[in-house]
Amino acid sequence: MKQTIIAASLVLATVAGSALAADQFIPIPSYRVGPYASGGAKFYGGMIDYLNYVNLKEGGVGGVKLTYEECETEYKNDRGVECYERLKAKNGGASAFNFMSTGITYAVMDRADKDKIPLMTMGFGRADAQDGRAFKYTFPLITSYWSQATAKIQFIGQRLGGMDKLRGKKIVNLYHGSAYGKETIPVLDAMAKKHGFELKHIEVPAPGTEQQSQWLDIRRERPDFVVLRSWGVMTPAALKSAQKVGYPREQIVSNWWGGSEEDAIAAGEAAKGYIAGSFALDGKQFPVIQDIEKVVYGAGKGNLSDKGYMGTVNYNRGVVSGILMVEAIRAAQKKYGAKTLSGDQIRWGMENINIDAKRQQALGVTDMFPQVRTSCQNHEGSGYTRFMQWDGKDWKPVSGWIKADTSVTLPLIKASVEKYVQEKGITLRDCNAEK
Amino acid sequence: MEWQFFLEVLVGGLLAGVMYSLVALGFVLIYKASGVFNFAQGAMVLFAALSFVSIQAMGVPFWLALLLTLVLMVALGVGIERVVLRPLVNQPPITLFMATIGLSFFLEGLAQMVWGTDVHGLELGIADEPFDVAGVFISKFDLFAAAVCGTLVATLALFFSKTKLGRALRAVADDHQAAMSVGIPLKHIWAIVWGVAGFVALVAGLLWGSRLGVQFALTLVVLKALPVLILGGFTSVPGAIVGGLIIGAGEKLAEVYLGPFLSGGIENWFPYMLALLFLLVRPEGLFGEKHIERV
Amino acid sequence: MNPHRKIGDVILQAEAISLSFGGVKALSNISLEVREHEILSIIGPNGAGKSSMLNVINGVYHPQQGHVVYRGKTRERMRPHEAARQGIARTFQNIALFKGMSVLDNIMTGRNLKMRANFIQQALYWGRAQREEIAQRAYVEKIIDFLEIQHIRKTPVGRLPYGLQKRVELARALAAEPSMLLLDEPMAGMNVEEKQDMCRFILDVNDEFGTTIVLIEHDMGVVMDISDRIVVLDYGKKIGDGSPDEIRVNPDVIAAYLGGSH
Amino acid sequence: MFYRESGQFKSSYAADSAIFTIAQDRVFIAALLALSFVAVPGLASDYLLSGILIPFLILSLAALGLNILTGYAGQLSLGSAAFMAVGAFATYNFMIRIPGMPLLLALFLGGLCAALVGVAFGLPSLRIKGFYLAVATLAAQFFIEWVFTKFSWFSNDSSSGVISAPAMQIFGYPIDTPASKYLLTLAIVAFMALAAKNMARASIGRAWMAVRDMDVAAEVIGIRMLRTKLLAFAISSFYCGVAGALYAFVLLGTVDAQAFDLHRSFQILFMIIIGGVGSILGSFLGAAFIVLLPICLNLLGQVFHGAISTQFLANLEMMLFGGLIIFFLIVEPHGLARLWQIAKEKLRVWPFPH
Repeated sequence: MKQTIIAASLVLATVAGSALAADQFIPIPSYRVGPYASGGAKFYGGMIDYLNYVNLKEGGVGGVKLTYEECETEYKNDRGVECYERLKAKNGGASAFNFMSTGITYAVMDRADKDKIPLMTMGFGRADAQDGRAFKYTFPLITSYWSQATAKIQFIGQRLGGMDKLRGKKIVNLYHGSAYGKETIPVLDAMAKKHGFELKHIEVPAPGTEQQSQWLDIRRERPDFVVLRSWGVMTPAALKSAQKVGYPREQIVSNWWGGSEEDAIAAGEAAKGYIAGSFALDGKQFPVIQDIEKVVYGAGKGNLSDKGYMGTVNYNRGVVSGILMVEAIRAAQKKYGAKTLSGDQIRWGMENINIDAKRQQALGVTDMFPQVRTSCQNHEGSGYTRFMQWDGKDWKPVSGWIKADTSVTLPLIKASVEKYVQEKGITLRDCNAEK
Repeated sequence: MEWQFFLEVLVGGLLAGVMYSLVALGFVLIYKASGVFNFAQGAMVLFAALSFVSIQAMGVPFWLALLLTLVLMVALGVGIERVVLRPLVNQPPITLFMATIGLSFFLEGLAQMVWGTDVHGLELGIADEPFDVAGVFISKFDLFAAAVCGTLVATLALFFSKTKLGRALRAVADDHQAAMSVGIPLKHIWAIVWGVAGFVALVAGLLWGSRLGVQFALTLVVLKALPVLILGGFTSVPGAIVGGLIIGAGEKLAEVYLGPFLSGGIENWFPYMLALLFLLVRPEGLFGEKHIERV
Repeated sequence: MNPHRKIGDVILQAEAISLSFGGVKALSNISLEVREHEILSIIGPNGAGKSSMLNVINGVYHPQQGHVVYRGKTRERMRPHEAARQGIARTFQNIALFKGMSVLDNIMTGRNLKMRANFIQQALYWGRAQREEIAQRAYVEKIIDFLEIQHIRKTPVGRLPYGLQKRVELARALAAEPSMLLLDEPMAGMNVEEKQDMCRFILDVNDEFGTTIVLIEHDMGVVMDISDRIVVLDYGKKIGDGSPDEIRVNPDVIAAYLGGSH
Repeated sequence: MFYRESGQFKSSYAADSAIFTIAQDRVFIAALLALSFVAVPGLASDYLLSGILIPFLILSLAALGLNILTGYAGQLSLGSAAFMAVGAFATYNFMIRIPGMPLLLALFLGGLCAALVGVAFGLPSLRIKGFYLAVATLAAQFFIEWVFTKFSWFSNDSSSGVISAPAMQIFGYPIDTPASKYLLTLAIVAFMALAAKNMARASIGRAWMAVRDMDVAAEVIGIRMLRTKLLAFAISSFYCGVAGALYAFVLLGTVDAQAFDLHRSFQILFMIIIGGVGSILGSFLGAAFIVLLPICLNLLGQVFHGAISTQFLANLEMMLFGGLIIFFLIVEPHGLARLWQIAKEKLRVWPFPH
């Protein structure tokens, strides 16, 4: 055993030796094998491509080159923790982690607090973490699960022709039988109460390969809409089962984990008409994607194994993650200067991201994702979700950006934060004092 | 309406059960002939489905792709027998079981390295619109799957009873020593069994692949086959079929009628509990032979 | 010849035992008695039901009809470990040693009944557990000396030759300090020299510890030599019961043996 | 030449039945303990402590638990992770629901709860054997996972079912740095490993092995099947339960039922088969192999950073992992512990093998 540890540390040493000074290090805890590899490879491909793009195009951020190192998490919590520990202090210290996994994020939250390294949980993770006073180092950027859930109901309202039309309607929440799946139950309950629709929660046991009985139940209930909170193989299985019982896919609305090409492709014909939310649109029409293709792939430095994946939902999400990371570094550099910054300084940057319409224009991302403006208290910075429909080949937007119903989410966040603060025995930050 | 719904759940469950049987069948074939609990069956299902869609994506027509995949799967089965299991012959069952777990990692890595991690759709040309029989909806696809499974079992049964090779296989299953002593080359037989298991994996891969999409999660269908195995017995082909039907119908009915009292989502553990309770009454499984211990 | 002559009362009575497996009759209506301190042999052709009889006596099989009375107590559906607790030990026709363990550990399992320390004391190897372990080890060493297997003490039993395995199995049974010992073909597959050793051990056990012995054996010479009494089974039926001299002249036995083999 | 027992004579049965009968072994183990208790916490980096050593120790403990059940008592189980979950959730609830509950007591009680559940799911083992039993233990795996996901009482009604571990302290000394967490884990694991070794060489261990090797013969010499098997389930689950609680509290700092899914059960089974079924040392070697191998492969892959596509490397890692498992089984089906033993025997006679 000792020999193996020595061998491991030797390898560690050689890898660490390749780092250069005066860089900004961005850890990439990717997953390229296992059940979620298909999305993970594209997401992290997009993120790495954007970092390389910034390096190639501008020579880094403010002259500080961006470096990165990958670590395979396989979407497993223990591997994620190992990757966090491996990368956190490397090459001058990690800027911020984006694990793309709720489980891993939960597992490293305490560590990140202690190490003062921000965690990007763009679109996922703890919804109450948008309160930066309690969760100093966690950033559910753009949209949290709760925000998305309220957006889903608002979207259904739009489809019905107004929120008042929801009254008396019936909606089924079909959720993955896991911590992730249960996360939105309280928000949906609150929305049901507010808008007077009937809500029924039906659980699909994980992993969700078998949903016959749930869909037979749905057919018997005859709901006006099915709100899908799915994950991995559960999405295509749901669509196939819906087809089997003759439930129209146009009335199924999923969150963004069920809204990538692979989710829909796997269901084949059965996916046509199906609707999913997203915080980043797909497609190659955005100038930033086209420029990455020209600059990064032109130089032969693209990360994707197949360039054809550019513009897929997951790839674009990865690019967005890269953009937010770089914008946070930019903001932090404005305050602390153009040098290698610490995790805590990046945290400040992440609390001061400001991507307004003008900045979106400059970045070439207009309409690709909503405007983002974070603060010490607001770690979400947006709360907008957009809905897309699968036409059999591509996702087509079928709504504008819908803002979260904060009248529902904020009280829930407040209650949850209070409980967290009490359990952990911490005090809230005073954001006014920090300004 | 209520009895219609009951029938729908029942029929749906039975047909889902057939799909479970299909996976369980692969286990039974190998266990029967060589006493190996082949955990890599799930990986083989993934490998088969992924190979098929990837070959098809190259523009190869359906039947040719099917044939090529079949050749590939049989070659894979034979190769596994030669490289992995032959050196481990005479090892305790748990070691062989472990080797097949190692094998499943290897195959999962290999499949994704060669064919990529992409999720593929797989259409077998059966539009899965429901079929209305006196108000009871029956899935066309599931009927088709049941027909395929029935044909497969019938073919295997014919193969086992009518061909010389099949009879040799049965002899091996009954008694390795006896089979050897009458001059049946055991190694060839095992290679053939693994080849046949590869073929069964292909059929299961195609049907499950078109149900869930061809993706890594296909390996998870194994979990649905295991309770079928304990219920039906590791060595019985009819056991795998009847076990599948009982498990399929049982879990659906339980989810719909028992689930609400237990707040739902019981489908994961219910089949295992059902099988467990059954085993307590009949430890040798549905069609297993009663084992008398002689001392 | 057998110098030890203190045969006592009947301690075990099997009364009208019938046993069958799925329609195949293994034993039909068999009664026999075992007396304290005697050496009783059960003989008969293969498939006569000899092993089944031993299995009935120590509770491995439960007869469909009839019952066993041991030291005045009638028992119904007794488990083998209860028989062990009452002082009945045995060896098996096909060696039933614990293959993954050493000779010493195998014999030590025979002492398990004598150990009283609970698992927590054992986990801490503390107090009673430690004292017991050492005390029982001392007893086991006596048996090891008695059976002359000192040199293989730490060897895994799987590596031993057949004859030695049989001897270790006897050692394990003896370690339990049984008052009745059931031996199922203890000399099968042995050469003459090994058989002589084994005979000597059996007689010594009977002599020194006064252990009652019920023996199944095919070697007629051995059986006639060491037995006090002999019971003959054929096709699950008892066809003879008496002293070696009586059995030698029993016409049914002669018919069964001579008719069977010639 | 250095590893010899010549000249070392045992003069009592106590000395002969000691755990380490050879002086060099005793020196080696003392040095290893000194190294791990004194040198490692001072010298090792945070990464080595919390990224490698703590998970290694915790999983070793779980492997030890499964080895008691599968390796010693011969009952194949695929539900170890479920018993880990019981330990984790029970410890959590003892901690938050009973004010002032000492950490070690909570861990112990958590293990006890796991033991009770283990006994309940061990009952079928009296009738079912081998792979049938293994698949039946999956019932425990799925049922327990479902209970913890479904009933939010266990996770203190947290909306997501994820619980965050409260701060830990022992006798007023806070356990919050990697070094202190490591020492806590090490102390518990070392103590429990010693206890396991003691049980394995005492009458209970012999009873387990007897049941494993030949159950009929075991019963005939007076071993009570019910008691012996259920005790194996109880103690094994206790070990798994404590390991689960440590996993949740020390390693992750949070628990959700998914951390203890079927994959974890399999992972632990791999450990004992690779390390050595029925060997205390094997549990550690197996855990080291399974924890370190993917990390080493991943790190080795980094050397080729940029040269080969990461996608390719990641899949190659998986193939190598599977391939190495098969390779080891073919080379030494009895696990790393046996290899170690063979090496030691060779070393005894080295350099004069005749």
